[in-house]
Amino acid sequence: MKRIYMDHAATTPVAPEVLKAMMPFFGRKYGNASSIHSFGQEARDALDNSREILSRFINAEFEELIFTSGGTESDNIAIIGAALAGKEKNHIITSRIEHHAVLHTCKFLEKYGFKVTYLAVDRYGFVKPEDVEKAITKNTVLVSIMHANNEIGTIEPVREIGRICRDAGVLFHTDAVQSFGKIPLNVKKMNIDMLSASAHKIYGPKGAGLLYIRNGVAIKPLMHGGGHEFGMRSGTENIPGIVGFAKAAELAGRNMDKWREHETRLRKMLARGVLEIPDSWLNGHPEKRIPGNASFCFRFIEGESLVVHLSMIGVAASTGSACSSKDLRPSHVLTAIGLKPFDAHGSLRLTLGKDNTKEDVDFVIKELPGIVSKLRKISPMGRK
Amino acid sequence: MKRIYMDHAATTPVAPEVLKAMMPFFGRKYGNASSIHSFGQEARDALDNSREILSRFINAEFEELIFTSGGTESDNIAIIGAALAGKEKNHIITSRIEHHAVLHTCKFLEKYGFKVTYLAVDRYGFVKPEDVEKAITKNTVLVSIMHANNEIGTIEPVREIGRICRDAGVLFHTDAVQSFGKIPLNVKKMNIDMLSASAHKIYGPKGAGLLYIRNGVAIKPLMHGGGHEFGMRSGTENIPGIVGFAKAAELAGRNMDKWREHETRLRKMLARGVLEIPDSWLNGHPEKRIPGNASFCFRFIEGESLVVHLSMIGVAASTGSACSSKDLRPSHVLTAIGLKPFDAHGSLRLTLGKDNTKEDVDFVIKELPGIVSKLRKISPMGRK
Amino acid sequence: MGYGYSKKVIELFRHPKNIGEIKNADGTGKVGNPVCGDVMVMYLSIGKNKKGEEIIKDAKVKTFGCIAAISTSSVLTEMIKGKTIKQAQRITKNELVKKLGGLPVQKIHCSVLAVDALDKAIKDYYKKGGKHGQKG
Amino acid sequence: MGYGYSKKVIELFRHPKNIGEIKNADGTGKVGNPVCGDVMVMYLSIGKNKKGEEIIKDAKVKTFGCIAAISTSSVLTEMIKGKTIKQAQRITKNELVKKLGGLPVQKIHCSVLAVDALDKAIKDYYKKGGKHGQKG
Ligand SMILES: Cc1ncc(COP(=O)(O)O)c(C=O)c1O
Ligand SMILES: Cc1ncc(COP(=O)(O)O)c(C=O)c1O
Repeated sequence: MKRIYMDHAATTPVAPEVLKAMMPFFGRKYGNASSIHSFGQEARDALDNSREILSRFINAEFEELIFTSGGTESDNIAIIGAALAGKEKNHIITSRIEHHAVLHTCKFLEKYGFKVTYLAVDRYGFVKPEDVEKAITKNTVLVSIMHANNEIGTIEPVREIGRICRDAGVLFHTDAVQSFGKIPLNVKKMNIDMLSASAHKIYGPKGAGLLYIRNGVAIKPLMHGGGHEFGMRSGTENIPGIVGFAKAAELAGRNMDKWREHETRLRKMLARGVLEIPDSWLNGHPEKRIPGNASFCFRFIEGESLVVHLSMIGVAASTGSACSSKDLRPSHVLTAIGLKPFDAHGSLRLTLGKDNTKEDVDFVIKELPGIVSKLRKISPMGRK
Repeated sequence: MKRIYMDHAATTPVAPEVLKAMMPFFGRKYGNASSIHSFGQEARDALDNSREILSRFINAEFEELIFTSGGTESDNIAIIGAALAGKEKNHIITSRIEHHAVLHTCKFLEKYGFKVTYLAVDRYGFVKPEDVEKAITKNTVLVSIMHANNEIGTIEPVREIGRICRDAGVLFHTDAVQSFGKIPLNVKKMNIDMLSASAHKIYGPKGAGLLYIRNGVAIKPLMHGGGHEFGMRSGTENIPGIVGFAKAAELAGRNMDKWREHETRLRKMLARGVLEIPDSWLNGHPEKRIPGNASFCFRFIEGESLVVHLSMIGVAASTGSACSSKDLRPSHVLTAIGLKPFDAHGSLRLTLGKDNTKEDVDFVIKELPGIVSKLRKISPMGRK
Repeated sequence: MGYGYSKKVIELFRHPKNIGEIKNADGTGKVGNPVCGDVMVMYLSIGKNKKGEEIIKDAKVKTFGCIAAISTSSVLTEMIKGKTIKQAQRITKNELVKKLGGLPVQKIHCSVLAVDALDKAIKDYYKKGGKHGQKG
Repeated sequence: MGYGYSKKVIELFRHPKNIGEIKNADGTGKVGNPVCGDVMVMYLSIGKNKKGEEIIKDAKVKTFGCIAAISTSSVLTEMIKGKTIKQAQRITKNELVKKLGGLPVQKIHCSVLAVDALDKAIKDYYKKGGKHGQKG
C-alpha cells in the first residue's frame, strides 16, 4: 500500500540532504565540542558554523542563539528563565491557543505565585494586539504569543505584539516552531526578544531545537552543568542534530517561496475538494495561515476513528478530538476559537509538505467522503 | 597522520551497528510517537522496544525509565525534580567530586533556600558511606553520589550508600554516566532510586540520555508540555537517538566482559609505561576504577599545552588543568583528592575505548616523555 | 500497527457489528460521556425463552466516539444477544475489556459507557412497563 | 585546527622563541597568575644604544602555563629585543594580543601576565641600581 504522509505539523522526514550533512558527525567527526584536541575542534567548528547559519537565518547575532533538544525545551527555557530572572515581577501574558509547551509551563509557574493572563482569540484564532497592550501591568515580566498555531495554522500579528512589548519594556517570546522555515522570520524587524524553533518540523532531525535570546535579555538557565551554550544550556552538544538543523534551515531558506507556493496550491485544492462533504468546514483563517495546514471539522463523527480509517488506507493525518488526547478533553485550540466540544470532536488536520503531490490530494478527496459517511452511519447524531 | 582517540570519557564515536539501527528512523520511519497513524505507531513501537531493552539492561521496569536529551538533563531532572517535590524538606547531600551537572544544579538550589552538604572524599576519591549516614538529617530530601567519576575513574560504594538512604527513607540518585555499559548495573540490588545515563559515552549518539525513576518515587518534571514520557519529560521523542541508545546498550551488554578486559589490560600497560616519566603519578585508585580511565599528573608542566602537543601528533586526550576550564580553576575533582593547584595543573586524562590497540598505547608511551621534557624545559618550575 | 489497540478491537472497528437502530425498540438507552463527549445509543428488542425468562432478542447500537467506544459497544451487543436480561446485566466492564483483548488505560472509560448504555436501555424497558409485564 | 587559537599563537607555541634563562641577568621578573596558577619568569640583559639609551640586549623567558601564556611570553621577548626600556615599557597587553592575531577572551589574562613579568624584570633591574647607573 502506498502511504501518504499528511501530518507534517507533527513531524517531518529528515531530508536526504540533511542526513548527508549529519553523517560525518556520527562515526568520524565525533568529538566533544568542549575538547581541546583536533576531534573536539572539528566538532566546535561544526557547532560554530551551524550557529552562524541559523542565526543569520532569522537575522540574529551569533551569540544570540542557543541550541536545545527541541521546541518544548526552548519554550520552557524562555518562560521559566524569564520568570526566574524576573525578580519581583510575577505576571505573564499568553494566549489560549498556545502549544502545551507554553501553556503547561505557565500553569506550572502559577503554582509558584505567578499570575498568568490567557488571552482569548477570535474565531480565526487571532490574538488582538490591543488585548496584549491592555493586559500589560507594571508586574508583567513576559508576553509569550506563538507565531503560527500548530492546529489551525493561523499566523499571529507577532510584529505588532512585539512592538507593544518593546515599548512597554516587557520581554516578548514567540513560539515559532510551526512557522520557522516556512514563512520569513526576522527577529529584529519583528521586535522579538526570544524565539523557539525545532528542527524536526522542517525536515531536520528530532532532538535539536533552538532558542534565540536577544543580546541584553538576561534570563536564567533551566539546566545546570558544564556551562555550554554561553552558560544558558548545559549538556554535551548534539552535533549531528545541530548540523542537521542548520542544513534543514538552509534548504528551507533556499526553497521557501517554492515550497510555500506548492503547499498553498495543494492545500487550497484539498480544501475545495474536502469541503464538498456536507456539514464540514475549515478551521482558522482562509488566507493568513501556514501554507500546508488544512484543519477541518466534520460534524457528528469523531476524529480518532476518522484518522484510523485514513491510516488504514495509507493516509497519515491528525485530530484534535478528545479521544486522541491524553487528558480526554477536546483540543483547547478548537474550543478557544468557539467550537463546541461535539464539533471539536470531529476535527481532522491534514498538514502538507514539500513532497506531497496533486495525486496525494486527489486520493484524499476521493476517499474521505466514503469514510465520513461510513462513520456517520454508525453515529447516533446528525440528520437522518 | 594517524589519529589516536583516547578521550572516551568525553564522548565516543557512534558504533557502526548503532548507526545502522538508527538509519531507518530518519527518512523512512520518521513518525511522531504521539501520532495515531501508522507512521506514529512505527515510532511508538521503536520507542517501546528501546525502553524495554534499556530498562532490562539495569533491571528496571518498563515504566521506570524516561528518555532525556543526555546526562546533564537527567541529573537536573533528578535533583530539581526531587527538590520541587520535597515539600518542607530542604537538605541535599552530594560529594565534592560530582560532575558539574550535579554540582551546579545543587548550587542553583542553594539560591532558593536549599542547604547542600558537599561530602569530602579520600585521596582515591572515595565517598565514605558512614559520612553519608552522618550527614542525613530529618530535612534531607535527596542524596546524589555518582557511580564512577569522570576524571579519575573511581567507582563509588553506591550499593552501600543506597542501603543507607533506603533505610533512612531518603531518595538516592546516582549519576552513572561514566559507568553505564562499562560495569554491571542493577538498580534493584544497588538500592538506587534514580539513575542518570547518557548514550554518547557508550558508542551511542549525542542527544539521548535516560533517567531511571523507581516506581513510587514522586518527583516533579523539569520541562512541561505534551506530557510525554509518562508526564515526566515533555517534547517530541528523539526516536533515532533513543533507538541508537538501546542498540549501544545491547552492544555494551554483549561485550562488557570482553571490552572491560581489553581496556583494563591496555590501561595497565599505559600506566606502567607512562609512569616511567619522573615526577608523575596516577590519580584515583589503582584497581577500583572504570576500566579505560588513566588519569596522570606530571609536575611542573601545564595540561593544556600537553594536550595540544599530543593532539599535534594525533593523540586526543584531556586535562583538568585550570587553563582548559571555563572558570580558570583547576579541576575540582583533583583538588578534592588533595592535589595542590600547581599539581592539578599538570594533569592528563587518557581514556581508552574498545577500539584502542596496543600500538596506540605503545605510541603514547614512546612520544609522551619527549613532550613532557620539552614542556619542562620551558617551565621555570622543577628540578634542574 | 494496532494504533495502541488489540487486534480484536481493530477488527471490530473495521467491521462493527449490530450497528443501527431498532424501530419501536422495547428499550433504548442513550448515554453521553461527560469526560470526552462520546455518545452511545443502545436499542434492545426483548423476547422470552423457553423457560419464560426475558431475553434479549436483538440489540443494535449507534456510537459517536472513538475506536474504543465503537468496538466496546459492538462487542457488547454481540455478547448480550440471546442472553437473559439478568445475565446481560451481570456483564461487567472488565469482562468487556477482556473480551476485546484489553484496552489502553485511558480508554477504559469507553467500556463503562457501553455497560451504562445497556443498563439504561434495560431500565427504559422496565420503565415502559416491560412488554412482558415484569418489574425490575 | 587552531584549538581556538590563532595561527600565530600556535606557531609560537610549537616553536617558542627566547626560551631559557640568562645567567646573572640584569633584571629578573617572576609573576604568578593568582587566577589559574600559571607562572612566568622573565630575564633581561640590558645594554646601551648609540644614543646612550638603555636598551634590552637580550630577553629570555620560562613559562609554566598554557598555550596562551607560552605564546604571549614568547612574542613579548621578540618584541622587546633591541628596544629601549622606555619603549618596552610602553607595550600594552592589547598590542601583544594584536601581535598574536587575537586570543580567546578567557585567555586575555595571560597577556597581562607577560606584560607584568616584563615590568617586574625592569623594576628589578632598577632596584639593583641599574647596571648603567640610572634610576627609573
Ligand atoms: C507550536 C509548537 N510549539 C512547540 C512544539 C514542541 O516542539 P518539540 O516537539 O520539538 O518539543 C510543537 C510541536 O510539537 C509545536 O507545534
Ligand atoms: C559523570 C558525568 N555526569 C554527567 C555528564 C553529562 O552528560 P551529557 O554530556 O550527556 O549531558 C557527564 C559527561 O559529560 C559525566 O561524565
